[in-house]
This record gives sequence, structure tokens and C-alpha cells, in this order.
Amino acid sequence: MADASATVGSTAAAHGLPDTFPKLLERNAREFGDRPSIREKDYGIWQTWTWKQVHQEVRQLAAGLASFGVKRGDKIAIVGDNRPHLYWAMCAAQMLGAVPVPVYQDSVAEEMGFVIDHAEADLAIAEDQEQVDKLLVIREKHNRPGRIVYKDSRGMRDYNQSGIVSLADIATRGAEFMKQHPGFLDAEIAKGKGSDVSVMLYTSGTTGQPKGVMLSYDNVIVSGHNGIKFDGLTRDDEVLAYLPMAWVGDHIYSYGESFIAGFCLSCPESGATVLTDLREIGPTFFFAPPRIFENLLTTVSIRMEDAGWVKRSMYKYFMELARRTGIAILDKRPVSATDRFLYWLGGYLVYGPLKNALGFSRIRLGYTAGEAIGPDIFDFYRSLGLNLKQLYGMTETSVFICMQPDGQVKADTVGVPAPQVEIKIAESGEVLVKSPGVFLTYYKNDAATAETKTPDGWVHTGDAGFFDKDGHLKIIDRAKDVGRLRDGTLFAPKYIENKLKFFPYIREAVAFGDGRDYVACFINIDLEATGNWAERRAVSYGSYQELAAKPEVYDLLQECVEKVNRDLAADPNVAGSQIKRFLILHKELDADDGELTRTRKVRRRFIGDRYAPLIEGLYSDRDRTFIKTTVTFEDGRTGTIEADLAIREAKRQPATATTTHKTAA
Amino acid sequence: MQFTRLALGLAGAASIAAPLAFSAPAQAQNEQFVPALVYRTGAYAPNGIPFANGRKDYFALLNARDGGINGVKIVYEECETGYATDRGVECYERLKGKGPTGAAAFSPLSTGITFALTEKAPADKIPLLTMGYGRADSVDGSVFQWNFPLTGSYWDAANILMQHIARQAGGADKLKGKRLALVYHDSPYGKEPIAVLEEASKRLGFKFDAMPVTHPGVEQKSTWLQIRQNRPDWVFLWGWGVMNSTSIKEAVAVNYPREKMFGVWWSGAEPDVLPAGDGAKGYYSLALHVAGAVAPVHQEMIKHVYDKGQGAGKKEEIGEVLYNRGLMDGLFVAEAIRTAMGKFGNKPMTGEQVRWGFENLNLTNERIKQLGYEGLAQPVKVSCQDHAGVHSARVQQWDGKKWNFVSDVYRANQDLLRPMIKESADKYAKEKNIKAGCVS
Amino acid sequence: MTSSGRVIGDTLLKIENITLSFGGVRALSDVSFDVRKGEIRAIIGPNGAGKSSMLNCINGFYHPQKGQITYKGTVRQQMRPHEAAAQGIARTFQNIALFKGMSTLDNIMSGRLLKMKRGFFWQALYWGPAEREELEHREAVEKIIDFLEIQAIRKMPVGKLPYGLQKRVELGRALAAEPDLLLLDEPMAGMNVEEKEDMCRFILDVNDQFGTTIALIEHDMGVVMDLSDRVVVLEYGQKIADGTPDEVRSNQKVIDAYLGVPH
Amino acid sequence: MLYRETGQYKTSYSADQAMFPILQDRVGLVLILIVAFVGVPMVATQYTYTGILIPFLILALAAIGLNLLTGYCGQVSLGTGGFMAVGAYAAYNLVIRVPDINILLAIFLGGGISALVGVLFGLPSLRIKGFYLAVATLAAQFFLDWLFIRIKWFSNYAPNANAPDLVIFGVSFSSPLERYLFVLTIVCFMALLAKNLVRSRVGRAWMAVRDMDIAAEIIGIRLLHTKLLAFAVSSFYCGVAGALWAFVHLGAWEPLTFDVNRSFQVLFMVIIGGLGSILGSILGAAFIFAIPILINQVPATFGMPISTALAAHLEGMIFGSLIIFFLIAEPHGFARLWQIGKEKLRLWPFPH
Amino acid sequence: MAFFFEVVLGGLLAGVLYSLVALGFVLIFKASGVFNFAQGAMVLFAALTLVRLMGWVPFWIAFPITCVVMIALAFIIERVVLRPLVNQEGIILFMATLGIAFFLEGFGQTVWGSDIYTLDLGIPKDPMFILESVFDGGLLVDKLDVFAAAVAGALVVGLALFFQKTKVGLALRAVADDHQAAQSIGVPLNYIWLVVWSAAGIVALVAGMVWGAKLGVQFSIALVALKALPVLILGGFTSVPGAIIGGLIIGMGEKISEVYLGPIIGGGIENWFAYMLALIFLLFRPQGLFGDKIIERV
Repeated sequence: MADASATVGSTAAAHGLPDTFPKLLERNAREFGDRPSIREKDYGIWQTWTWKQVHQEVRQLAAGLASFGVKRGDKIAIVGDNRPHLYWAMCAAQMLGAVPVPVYQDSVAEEMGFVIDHAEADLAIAEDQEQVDKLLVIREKHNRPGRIVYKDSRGMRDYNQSGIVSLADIATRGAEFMKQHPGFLDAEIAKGKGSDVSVMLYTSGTTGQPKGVMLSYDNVIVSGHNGIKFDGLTRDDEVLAYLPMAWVGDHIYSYGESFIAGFCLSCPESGATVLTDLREIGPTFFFAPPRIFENLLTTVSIRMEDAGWVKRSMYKYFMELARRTGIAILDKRPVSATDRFLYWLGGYLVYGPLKNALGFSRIRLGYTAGEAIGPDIFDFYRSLGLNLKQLYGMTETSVFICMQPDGQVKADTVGVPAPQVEIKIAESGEVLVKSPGVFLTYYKNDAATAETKTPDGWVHTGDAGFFDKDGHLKIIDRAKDVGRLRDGTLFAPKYIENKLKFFPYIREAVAFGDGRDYVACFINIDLEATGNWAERRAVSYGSYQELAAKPEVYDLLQECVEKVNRDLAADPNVAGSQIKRFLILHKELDADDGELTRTRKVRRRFIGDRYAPLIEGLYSDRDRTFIKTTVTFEDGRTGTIEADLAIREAKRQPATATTTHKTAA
Repeated sequence: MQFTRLALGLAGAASIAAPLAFSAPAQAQNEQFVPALVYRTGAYAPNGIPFANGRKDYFALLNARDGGINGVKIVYEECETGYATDRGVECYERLKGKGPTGAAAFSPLSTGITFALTEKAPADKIPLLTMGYGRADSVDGSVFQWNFPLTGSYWDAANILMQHIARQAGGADKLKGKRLALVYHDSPYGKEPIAVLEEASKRLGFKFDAMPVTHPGVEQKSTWLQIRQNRPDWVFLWGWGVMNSTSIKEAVAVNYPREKMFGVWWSGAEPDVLPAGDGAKGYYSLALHVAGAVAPVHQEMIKHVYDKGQGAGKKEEIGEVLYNRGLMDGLFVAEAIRTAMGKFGNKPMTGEQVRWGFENLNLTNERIKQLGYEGLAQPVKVSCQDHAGVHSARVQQWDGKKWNFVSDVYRANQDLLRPMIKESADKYAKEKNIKAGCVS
Repeated sequence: MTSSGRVIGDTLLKIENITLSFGGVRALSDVSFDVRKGEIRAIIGPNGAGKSSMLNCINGFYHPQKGQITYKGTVRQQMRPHEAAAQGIARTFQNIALFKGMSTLDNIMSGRLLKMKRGFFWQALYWGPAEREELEHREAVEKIIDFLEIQAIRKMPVGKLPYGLQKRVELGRALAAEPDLLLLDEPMAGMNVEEKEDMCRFILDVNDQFGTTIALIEHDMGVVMDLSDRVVVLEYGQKIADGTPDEVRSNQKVIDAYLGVPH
Repeated sequence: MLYRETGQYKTSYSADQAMFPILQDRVGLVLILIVAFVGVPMVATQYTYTGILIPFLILALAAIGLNLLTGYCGQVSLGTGGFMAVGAYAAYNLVIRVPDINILLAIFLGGGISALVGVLFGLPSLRIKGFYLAVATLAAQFFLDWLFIRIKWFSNYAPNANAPDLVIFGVSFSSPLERYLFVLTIVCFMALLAKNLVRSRVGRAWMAVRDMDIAAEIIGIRLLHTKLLAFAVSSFYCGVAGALWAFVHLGAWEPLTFDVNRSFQVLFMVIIGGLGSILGSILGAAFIFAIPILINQVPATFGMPISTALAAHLEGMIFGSLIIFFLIAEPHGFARLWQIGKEKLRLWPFPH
Repeated sequence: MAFFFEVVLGGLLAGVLYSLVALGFVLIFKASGVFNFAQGAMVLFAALTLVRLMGWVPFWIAFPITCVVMIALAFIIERVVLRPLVNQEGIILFMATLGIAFFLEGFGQTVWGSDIYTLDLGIPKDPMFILESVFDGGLLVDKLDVFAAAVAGALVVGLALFFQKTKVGLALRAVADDHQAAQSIGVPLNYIWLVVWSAAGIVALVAGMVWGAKLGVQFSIALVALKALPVLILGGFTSVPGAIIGGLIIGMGEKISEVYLGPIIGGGIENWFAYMLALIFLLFRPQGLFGDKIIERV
């Protein structure tokens, strides 16, 4: 597995690359300065900047920041949506040797406050008034950030608190500063080296407070470079930057790789227009968490249900055909001429238009990462001819752990180790990783660092998995989550939850069973899909809660659960963990309430505590259970909701013994 | 779904329509194609129908009785113009290329269409037969090589009517100080005689009022109120369609004596007088031919066509004025073809050959008798200088039941008209850069 | 004066002794007040108090029988609304008066008609100066779209938009004219709380960022008191109070006529 | 289905404001133009040109003109025939009275004179609206009808006038194909101008007046000026169409060809085609003009023994029924139908 | 002077005929907002039906049969055309009525033929002279015109009674004032439309009868619709008295103009003169003589 690392070093220099982003920027401006570097949909059109222009802008910003007192080693919080200016601000900070700390822009003041305080960020660069307001609240509590730079001057006229400056002012100052201190910037840039801290990314983590992962330039640049080589990205690729800047995925793919490969990054107009913008830009390379793909598929299914029967049956026919032959064609396996012809026809009638409607027409390569994707969802996209792959990675390893080579893409494994990545499976089943991307340390959290990273550089991923016979890594669950029922049957909650979540009506599921007699679960309905379903059946409802409590909806979901049970029954390893009882939650699990992480992962323990009465209900023989919960509204206020929820019993199947792909956990 | 159905429907319609628009007409051998521009609908249908029937029947008769002309079968096709010029042009374009040799000749039966086709016919080399209508100056065949206003133009008609009232008054000099009103259809057709009448009024010293009636001619109250006030000594009626009968009714309403009203030959048919009932009694009009089923051809028609159930109209309508005119129109076309065959051989004639046939048409009394048109048609001799062939007509009067001739044959005064025709034709030739001359 | 850098200047519009009647029915009688440059001036009053009529007089839609209107220092003669527009008066309507057949973009573009100078023939060719002009104005309009946060509905026909958004587009159209005086006729009528808050923010931002003088009619007393610098109160076509929100709030006549005693 | 819009992003306003921002539309347009300019001449017969295509194109031009007035500016007019007549007679008089005038120039000047007359008859539009205005424009129609029949000066004292040969810049357009290409070029050019107009300031002012005249006035639009401009432009188009009708199609001047029925015919085209759409004007013209002719030919083509009269009556009945059918199916005309279809293709396979 | 009165009288009597046609327009426009351009075709169709039936049966049988035909026609139009187009814009409905007109003209002529038919109602055709004592030679009056005036008068009285006294008529007036209000008092709109179109059909029959007697029944009488339009804009689209008075004014105006102005400027002016008259009138009163006042509000 450690084939690559033997030949090539783990520093940027060893790969023949400039060792910092400012230097990369310089290279890009020099070598292909007139090519587009970044685009932003603003004022109705895609405003474009070339690498040369970006270079200019960044240098001005850097000089301005220097004149504003930013010094080597300072932490600079970056708060906002994906905006060119914010990416530039990151690079400008790096020019001065300061460390950018991108922050989840939609996190509430409290969370953001923790990060800013912990990172000791005295300067924050914010997108607009909304973020500035949040930062001002934080400043009152934490005395940080002392200075706030804002990009969008809208509504900012009356902010006469100290230390609030517009980005435009910074740039003007920068121009002045450069005149006064010629050579200053170049000197600062030259001081930067590959082993310096390049960025600090806070992982939301499923438990506890966020931790600041410090990545060096070498980490990011080498990982990015390896990724680019692996996937064959070029400067002609188009990428849409729409995932939170604070997420390592965006940092590596949007920021890092665009600098390294030199492709153009496009920033959507606003959160509301991402899908439209996606369609306009038509990226050739697309990176998204499974949730996005799930949502898109859900929308596709819903929209197709409204179609007339001709279109519906056509869609059904060709999707069936695609399921049969699409993946084989994508993987270049032999397919009969008839099927090939039909698939070609389907390309005109269904696949092409569908991809076009989703904005995927030009995608050469798509990645899903962050979480396991439902195999059916995964296959759906691949069968359309989209080269979608799974990527297994984490912040602490600068993303890349495992990647799927062309032609060897399996839905249930995450692929082979990425270039220069070494993997070993611990005795506990936990996956351990060593690579050039392995982070330096957690910021101000040596205990956690020691827990995650062994002295010889191995990172504990926290996931349980194993290699299959082809050398592909298969992840089954969080190492700590895998448990056993009281009778010893294996219980992998996420495995069950993912199966449930494949149904469009189910948005989220939480399975329980470790140390219990049987498996039970919470289900979160998908308001759009279920609502649509209800409307078509003239089931009236006034709210989410009301819809979730409808007996008709319970009936619907019972069917889903029983289908999952049949599936589970087919695999002897998990046949024992069929769902016995379930309930439908009266509210959506929400990151604001701490029930999900910002990347929308279920916080199992937290939910376990918060909904203890419900769990108790599930493991009793009552058919109703009562709960009172506090919730956080969007504006930060809190309130309580009470609900009396029904519990349903699902039919379980006897285990069917005929299984061929028996795998050991 | 609704959209899908609609779209499919449209696509289907388009696929039917496309071949109609683009397909070349099917060709058949040894057939002479005779087109017909007719109007069996619209405001002028009552007059258009009998004419169309007569013409159609004549060719049916030729086919049924003689097997066509000299063994060449006639293929006859109608196209509805509704008396509208643009529709007429469209019909012309549609029909002109049909048959193995193209259309033999067109008779548009509308002055407006005639004007439009006058432009097109020379290019397509198809003669226009405008029997008793069309441009007055097209009598000059050296300029209007393709127009044949057989049996006379409106200038002839105006001149003949003037002759008639002069005779009634007891001489042209007696017209001085009298008053003549022309009630006319406000179109190129109705305006044609004005030039001649104005000239006459200047020359003879009578007062002349031209009183237009707007299409379609149902609004004549004020016209006739003026007539009631002015009390002209004569009223000439240059109407068509419903205008004619309305005029007569209004004349009744203002108590203007019908005996002082003279219609042109297009205002002297049954549909013009019948609606006015008894009121029409005493009304005069010009006649190009006799009214009534009096000629042998009528009997032949009943025998060979109607008795076989192939007639275009009803048997009792045979012999109506406009039916007879249709018969004559058919006759002229057929004889022009026959004349052409005399020179070019017994095969389908091209338009150009038919034109030669028209220009050399010579229907003698003897020939007319042979054809069974005895008593119906007058002899016609066409030449390049005179594309009308004959310039005479009689006056007939309605007795409440039928038309009766009340005069001899008048001949229009060519000495008077010829210079006017020349002037007008020369002007046209100059405008259009036509080198006047006769082709043989 | 608020704490911000807003400057309230001299009198921009002066209404003196305006009397307006329709066939004997008095809509306004002897009303006088003024609007100063840069301020937000509210006109309030119960239904039928003549508020809309007042706006209609200001922008030339109605012609008062008596009294005079002084705008930018000159006494105004009788004028048509389009002349008022040419002098920098823009307005929105109580019942939305958007051009339903056009997109949001076109609606706001139409607000800039007065600023477009290229001749008809250039427009027909859509070439050279005409295209440049068109694109310049598009740019200006995009700023307004951005300002009002209606990017997502840019190319939608306005007829299909929800009410609140339509109101916003209408404001955009008025703003596109870059008016000196902006008349808003019940800008928040029929809106929910959230939409009202948005609209308030926009009105304040307009006043703040562009220095536009605003005269508005509004029913929601809370909103009026928060927004406006000065308030004039009408009842049955007569002015019964005029002053700062605090003054008006404590005015006994107003309390009797409008706030306190129910009718 | 045919549309692949992904990746067609605009980096400038001029690209975003383009007449056909979608690549596939541009390709389609080019294909249509190729078919019109090259494909049709390869298959069409003489009759197709002179009987169908030329008159259709000319009427499409008139329909575009009327649509500018009625569809964009909201002023219903039944005076189209009259304005066409003005164009035709003005051009004719220019040709015979101005020595050596270029016929193309005469045709456009004829349109210009028609525009002036249009302005004159547009004056009442300031006070009269809706059907009242529609009927009022009939005054123009009947007056102009009368004028050209009655005032002999206009027809040069001849009872009828014939068109001079169509020679422009030394090129003679005499064959049907040449005439077709001549008309096609003019129509394409003027359709382009019309499209430009309606997507620029003028068009927006018109639509503003159409959608809500009071609001339009309050944003600074001078109503009379704007309406009169619409009348002028509309009449210009109609005038040019009229001149072409006389010069190129009929080859003669016939007042009756511009009578009130023509006005109605063009109005049908605009309504069936779709108010407020240039494309709709053309589709409407095709439907209203060509359908009756085609219906009329069906019996003959298939050898059905139907009398001419019956065929004509059936034609009226079928045509009337089709109008009603299409109105019920899509009251906003072919343009909307096309739009829906296009939208469906863009969204394919989704229904909405 | 006598002649002037003759002209005026002739004009008034002609105007009555226009009013007859205009009445049909007004009825439908008032109740359903539809500008029914098929009124002319309906006149033709009714007249053709009547005159052809009279070929077989006497008038007193043919007339009621034709009434039934017209009611059936109204029923079909309501079902097939109006109901699917309810709530569409005025111009769309207008267009649809043009479609109806095409259909009816074709259908009528297919069924009944396109010849000219004489409709003899037994009215003497010879002119009569009145007021001979006042004017020298008396005033000439066409008996048919007098008959038409009498019929029109009777029809107006009948319609007035219908509107004032019958329940349906009252509902109809309610509909004209406010569609919603009418529905709220429980009158189905479809029924109203049926009644109105039937009434308009019968008015068309009467108009067709009178015009047919005057001109002979044939296609041209479909064109009389055009004569009714200036009457409509003059009288207002929604006013029955407007249609009557407008008709009289237009009739009189155009005859006077034709007789006194026509000879000066060339004759044949009555067609456009009526429109010009109406147009000039409209400039001063945009909603017509009796039309509902248009109030602009912001």
C-alpha cells in the first residue's frame, strides 16, 4: 500500500511545486495570467477575474492587511459564503504568514464565538452586515475579534464601532502601503515555507467542542497535487465552489486544487440560486456530500411523479435499462449491441436531458464524500453515465485516504488507498492512516492530538472497516458505534439508517440497539417528498408536526421499514438486526439544536439523551409516547415543543440463508 | 398532456399540409387543362354561380358529346376566389401550371383580378379572356397581347347606352341640358365607363353625375335620395351582385321610374331583378346575348349533361342570362383552343398557342350555327388591333317575368373610342416598357 | 436627527393650502406641510383621510383646485405625472401597479426609461451606442436588484410573484429612476411581519445610502413611528397634527381622532 | 430534450441580453434561415412562392407591425388594411412621380408616409381605449379605403394601376424565386429590427403602457408620445407590407385588397399567433393565411368529388372551428404554445 | 326643405335598422363582456333559415322554428365556445366569436345555399307620402322602413319588459352590473349566457327578417354587422337605449353627410363618415353616449 511514498517525498518541493499558496499564485499569474481564475455570479452575470487580476487583488489585500497590523502567525477568521474576495483574503493572509481560519458562516454566534476565541483570531474578514452583526455580538463576549473587515458595504454606513473597515478600504490602503514599502510583500512571501501552518480548519466533530486542525502548506499542496494527478484535473476544468469554506473538502478542492491545477472556480450568486448556478456553469468536476445527491434524486423522483404517463413510463423504462447496463458501459465492460443502442437512445431521451436539468452534463468526474452514500443513489448517478466516485477522507488527513480508480468503482467500498497514503487496520477494526496530508497538530489541544495521531504519524480515523479481496477498503460504521444486541447479534446502526434514508420520504433516521433486545429507530420524514405524497392523496396537513403524525404517513413509512427488513434479512451478518419498532419524530433533526453536526451527521449520543423518553417508549410495549423538547429557532430564540408520538411495530423476516457475498465485519 | 396532444396534432397537420404546398401537380397526357376562377360564395355568389355553371357545363358537354376538342379531353378545375383579388391570384398561381401543357386560358370574372393577372399572364404566357369586362384599353392587342376583352369593353357599353338614349330622345343634340346619373359599383369595374361618359357629357352638353356605391352595395339610400332630388333623366346602373337588386328596390322606394334606368350587361340578369319583384318591371339593361334557353346548345346540354345527372346547376336555371354568358365564355375558350389546334395540331395546346387561337378567332354566323349557339352569340372576329372582336350589344327590358329585346344591335362608335383606347394603352406601354406590336 | 451621518437639509417640497374636491366631495381641504431634503416623512390618518389623494397631488395625477406646491424651490404649475417623474419624483402604489407582462428585470429597467437617451433608430438596430446604453442601465439595475435581494426572481414574470416580492420589485422600479423624492403609498400593506421588517430595512437603507427623501403613507403605527423623522396626520382631508413621532403620539387630537377613541 | 443549457453561462451583459441567449436557439434559427434561403428554393414550385410563400411573408410583416401596436403597446387596431393601402399607394405615387427613384427606397418611403398617417389616426388613442379604440380605428380603415378609390390623384387618374417592374440597383426581381428572396430578406431584416425595438427602451415603454398606463405615466412615460410612436412604427411596417403586396405580390393596385377584411385577417394572425410576440406574428400569419388555402386544396388533392362551393363553405367552417379550438387550447396563441413547448423541451424529462 | 326632412327621415329609418343589429351586440356585451362579432353571421344564418323554411311552410310556422334553431345555436355556442373560454380576456373572446362567424357563414351557406332569396313578408313596396299638407308633394317614406321601425320598436319594448318584469331579466341586469354579485344571488352564469345568446339570436332573426325583406336574403347581410359598430361606440357597448339612439344618430348623420357632403368630396362617404362621426364624438365622451363611465384610480 505504501508504494508511492517510497519514490516521492511528502513536501511540495519534492513534487516540484512552489511550496506555499502565495507562491503558487505568483506562478499562475506568471504562467497563465490571462486565464480565468475565479468567477462569481454577481449583478446577474458571471464576473470573471484572471489569475493576473487575482494576483494583483491579493497583493493589494495583503499589503492592506499588513498596514492594518497583521503579522506573521496571526489568525484571521474568514466568515462568509463562497466569495472570491474571501478566498483572496485567505491567500492574502497567507502572504503575510498569517493563518486563515475559515468559519462555518451559518453557525450561531455561540459556536462561532468559541472558534474565534479558541483560535485567538483578532481579525475577522466577514462577508456582510449579517456576519458583522454576529461578530460584534461575539466581540462583546470574547473581546475578539478586535478588528472586523467587511466585504459588502450594504447597510454598513452606521457602524461606527471601532475597528470596522471595509475590504475596499483595505485594498486602497494596500495600494498606498505597497508604494511606501516596495519589496515588503515579496520578502514576506519568500519567508513562507512548506512546513508552515497554511490553514486552520475546525472540525465540527460528532461530540464535544470543535478542534482546530492545523494543516501545513505541504499537507494541502501535496495532497491536492496527488488528487489532481489521480483524477487528471487540468486548468480547463470548471468547478463550482458552494460548500462551506470552513469544510476541508472545499478548502482542498476549491481553494487548494484551483491554485495547484490552475482551473477556474465559480462562486454562486447566493444560497438560493446554487442549483441554477450549477446548471449555468456546468462544472466538469463536482464535489458534494451524499446529501446533495440524495436531495437531487429526491427532487428528480418527485418531479417525475408529476409527469404524464408517457414520460413516466419512458423514464421508468430507460432508468431500468440504465440500471442494467449503464454502469457496465461506464466501466467499459462488455454490453450487448442492442442494449448499447438502447442506452444511446436513452441518452437522447432521458439521461442527457436529466443530466442537463441537474447541471451535470459536463461532469467528467464527481466525488461524494463526508459520509457513506446509499448504494442505490450512487448507482443511480453512475448508471446515467456520470463518473461519480466515493472518496474516503477526513480533515486530519487533508481529505485523501481512499479513492476509487476508474473501472473499479464499487458502491459498497471506498476504493484503494490514495497516492502516498498508507493504511492499516487496527485490531479493533479501526482504520489507521499515514500520509503526506496528515495534519500537524490540533491547535491548543495536545490531548486530542495525542489521542488521534500516534507519535509515528498514524491517524486514528475512528471508522471500522476492512479490505475486501480486491484491496478496496470497506467502511461499515464509526468504530465506536458498532455494537451488539443483547443476544450478540451485530448491530451497525449507520448501515441500517442508510438503508432507510434511501427512501425519498425519509430524511433522517436514527437506529438504536446496542445492548438492547432488538433494533428500534426514529425516523425523520422528508417534508417535500412526503408532503407531495400527501397532497396527491389529499391528506391535508398544516405543519411538519401534523404531517409526521398522520396515520397515513405512518402506514407509508411502515412499508419502507418492512422493505428494509426484507433487505436486512438477506444478509446473515445483519439479519438479526431488523427493525422491530419505530416512531416518526415530530420535528426535524437540526444542527442548530445540536442534533446534527454542521455537516449534517447524526449526533447519536446527544439524540439518545435528548429523546430518552422516546427511546424508553420504543423499548416498552406502549403504542404512544410523550415528549417535550426545547428547540432553537432561526433567529436564535428558543422554545419548547410537546408531542405525543405513535409507535409502530414493523414485521420482521426470517433470515434467508442464501447469500453469496458474505463479509466479515 | 393537453400540450402534447396539441403538438402532435399540429405536427400531423403540418405533415399533411407540406405535400399540398410543395408537391408538383400530377401530369396526365393528351388532356387540355382549362382552369376556372369562380366565386360560388360570398357577397357576389348569386351572380357568380350561374356563370360558373354555364361555363362548366359547356366543357362537360364538349367532353360528353364530342369527347373533348378534336379528341383532346378537357380537364376542368375550379378554384374559389370569393371575388377577392388576392385569392384570385393565389388560384391563378395554383392552376396555371396544371395539366400537361399548363392552363389554356383564364377568365377571372372580376376586374380586380384581371388587373392583377394582366401583370402575370405575359410572364406565364397564358391568355386572359375577359369577356365583357376588364380593362377597356386592353382592346389594343398590340400592347395587351395576352388580354382578350371579347365582345366589347365597358367603354363600348357606355357608348352603346348613350346611343340608345340619344335615339330615345330623338337625336344626340336633344341631350343638351339633360341630366344623366351613373350609379356605379365603387371599384375598378364601376369606374371604367366614367371616362367615356364624362367625355360624352362635355361633347353633348348634358349634366353627368357619377354616384358611387360602396362594396357590396347594400347601402344606397342616400344615393337614391339624391336621385329623387335631382331627378336625372336617365340613370345608368353599373352594379354587380346584390347592388343591382338593391338599386332597383331603392328606385322603387323613391319612386324613380324603372323605365329610365339602364343597366350594363352585368346588371341585367335574373338575380338582379327577381328580388325586387314587380318593382323591377320596365327596367332596361344591355344584353350581349339572348336570355332564355333558346339555342340548340341548351337542348344538347339537357340531353348530354343534365339528363345524365352531371349538370353543375339545376335544369330550370339553364338559359338564365348569366348561365348563357358562362356558356359563351366556355365557347370562346373552346373555339380558341380549336383554332389553335388548326395551326398546331390536335394535341393539348399551351397557353401561348391558345393565345394565337384567340387572336385568330373568327366565329362567323355559320360557325355559330354549327356550334348550336344560334341566337345566342354574335359573330366575332378577333385581330391583333382589336382583341374584342365585336363591339355591339342590344337593349333588353324586364317585363316582370323575362327579358325581352327592345332594340336592334348597336355598334359602339369605334371612331370615338379608338383614340381613347390608344392613348390609354400607350400610357400603359410606356409605364411598363412594353414595345407595342403585333406578334403573329 | 439620528445618530448616523444622515443630513436633513432644506425644504424640498412645500405643500400650501391644498384643497382638492371631486364633484363637491372634499378630499383635501387646506392642507399644508413640508418635506425636507433627506428625511422620511410619514402621512398617516384613518381610511379616507385623503392620504392617497395627497400623494396623487404631489406627483401630478390630481390637480388641486386651490393651494400651491413648491418643489425644489419653484412653485409648480399644473403638470402631468410624467413631468413630475422627469423632475425626480417616483412612487409606488397602494395596489401594486407593476407591468404584469414583463419580467422583474424589465420592470425595473422601465424605471430607467427617463434616463435612456438613445434615439429610436439606434434602438431598432440595437447596436453601438444603443446597446452600450442598454448595458449600462442593466448594470445600474443589477445594483438595485442586488440591493433589494431579488436576484433569484430576476427573469421571472412579475405577475406570478408573491405579493411581498411584487412590492419589492415596485420599490425597485421607483428606485431605478434615482428619484430625489420617493413617494410610497402603503409600502407594507398586506405583508407579514417578516416582510414588513425587510421592507423597513429597505426603506431605511434607501434613505441612508442614497440620501433619498421619502414621503410615505402607512397604516402600521409602530412602523411609522420607528421609520419616520416627522409625521403629518390627516383626518377627513384636514391636517390635525404635524411633528416628530413623539409629538404626534402625545397630541391629544391625534389620540382622540385616530389612536385612542374608536370610531 | 434538445436543449443542453448546462455550461452556457454569461460573463457579460451583452451576452445575457442577447436576442437568443441559448445556444440551441441560435442553432435552430440558423437552420431555419438556411431552410428558408436555401432549402425552400430547392423544393418549392412556382405556385409555392407566388401562391403561398410570398403573400404569407408579406402578411407576416404586416402582422409584426400590428403586433407591435396591439401586442406590445396594447392598442387594438382594425386599421391595418388602411395603413397597408397608404404604404402601397404612397410607394406607387413615389415611383410614378419621382423620376428614377429606387423602388426599394420608394417602398420604405411608402412605409414612412404610412407611419405619418398612422400617427394621425393614433391621436384618439390617448382618450379612447379597448374595443372603443378598435372600432374607432375602423374609421381610418374605411376612410382610407374610400380615399384611394375616390381621390383619383392617388391612382394617377387611371381606374387601376399596375406595378412597375421590380428592378433594384440594376438587379431585376422578376422570377418568383427572386421575388421570394427579396421579400424574405426584407421580412427577416424588419423582424430583426422589430425584435430589437421590443427588447429595448421603446419596447419596454410600450409594454408599460399596455400593462398599466397610469403607472407608466407615473414613471415618466409620455403616454401620447409612446402610443403615437407605436402607431407610427406599426403603420410603417404595415405600409411596407402594403407596398410589397402591391409591388411584389399582386403587381397591381387594387383598393379592395386592402379592405376591412384584410384588417381582420391581420388581427387574427396576431391573436392566433400570440399577442406580444414577433415569432407569434409569423406563426399566426402562416396559420391564418395558409390554412384556408390548404383546406381548400384537400378535396382536390385527394380526388374527393366535392363542389367548389361546398369546399369553400367547409373551408370556412373548418377554419372557424380551428380558431375556436386553438383559442380554447391556448388562448394566448401559438407563441405561448411554442414557449410552453420550448419550456417542456428545456425541462425534459420533467413536466415542470 | 322637404327634401332635407326626407333625408333626415330616411336616415332615421335606416338608423332603426342599424339599431336592430346593434341591439344584438349590446345584449351580449352587457351580460357577458363578449364583443360578439358573429352577430352579423347570426343575422345571415337566421334570415337564411327563415327564408328557406318559408319555401315549405308559411311564415307563422317558419318563424317559431327559426326561433328554436337560434336558441339551439345559442345553447351550442355556450357549451362549445364560451364555457371553455370563461374568464379569458376580452380580445380572446372577440376572436372566438370571429371563429363562430366563419363557421356560421360556412355552415349557413352549406345548408341553405348561397343564392339570393327573396323574403316576402307581404309588405307593399311602393312608396307612400306623408305630410302632404305641410310639404309640397309630401315626404316620401318607404313602407318597409316604417315596418322595420315598428318591428324595432316592438322589439325594444319587448326587451324592456323582459328585463324589467321577468326574473331572468332581472338576474341579467344584475350580471351586467356585477358578475360575482349575480352568482351570489344564485343565478348560474351559464344559464344567463344561454338566455342572452338566445335573445341575441332572436334579435338577429328579427334583424335578418327586416334586412332580408329589404335586400333579399344573401351573404351580404352578414356585412351589416359593420354598420352596427359605429352605432355601438356612439351609444356605448352596454346601453340598449344607446343602441337605439346611436343608431338613429348614425343613420341620420350618414345620410345627411352623403347627400350634402358626398357630392362635394366625391361620394360614397357614408361608410367612413359614420365612423368618423362616432370617433369625433368619442373624443369628447370616451365611454360613448350611455356607456358606463370609466373612472381611473390609483
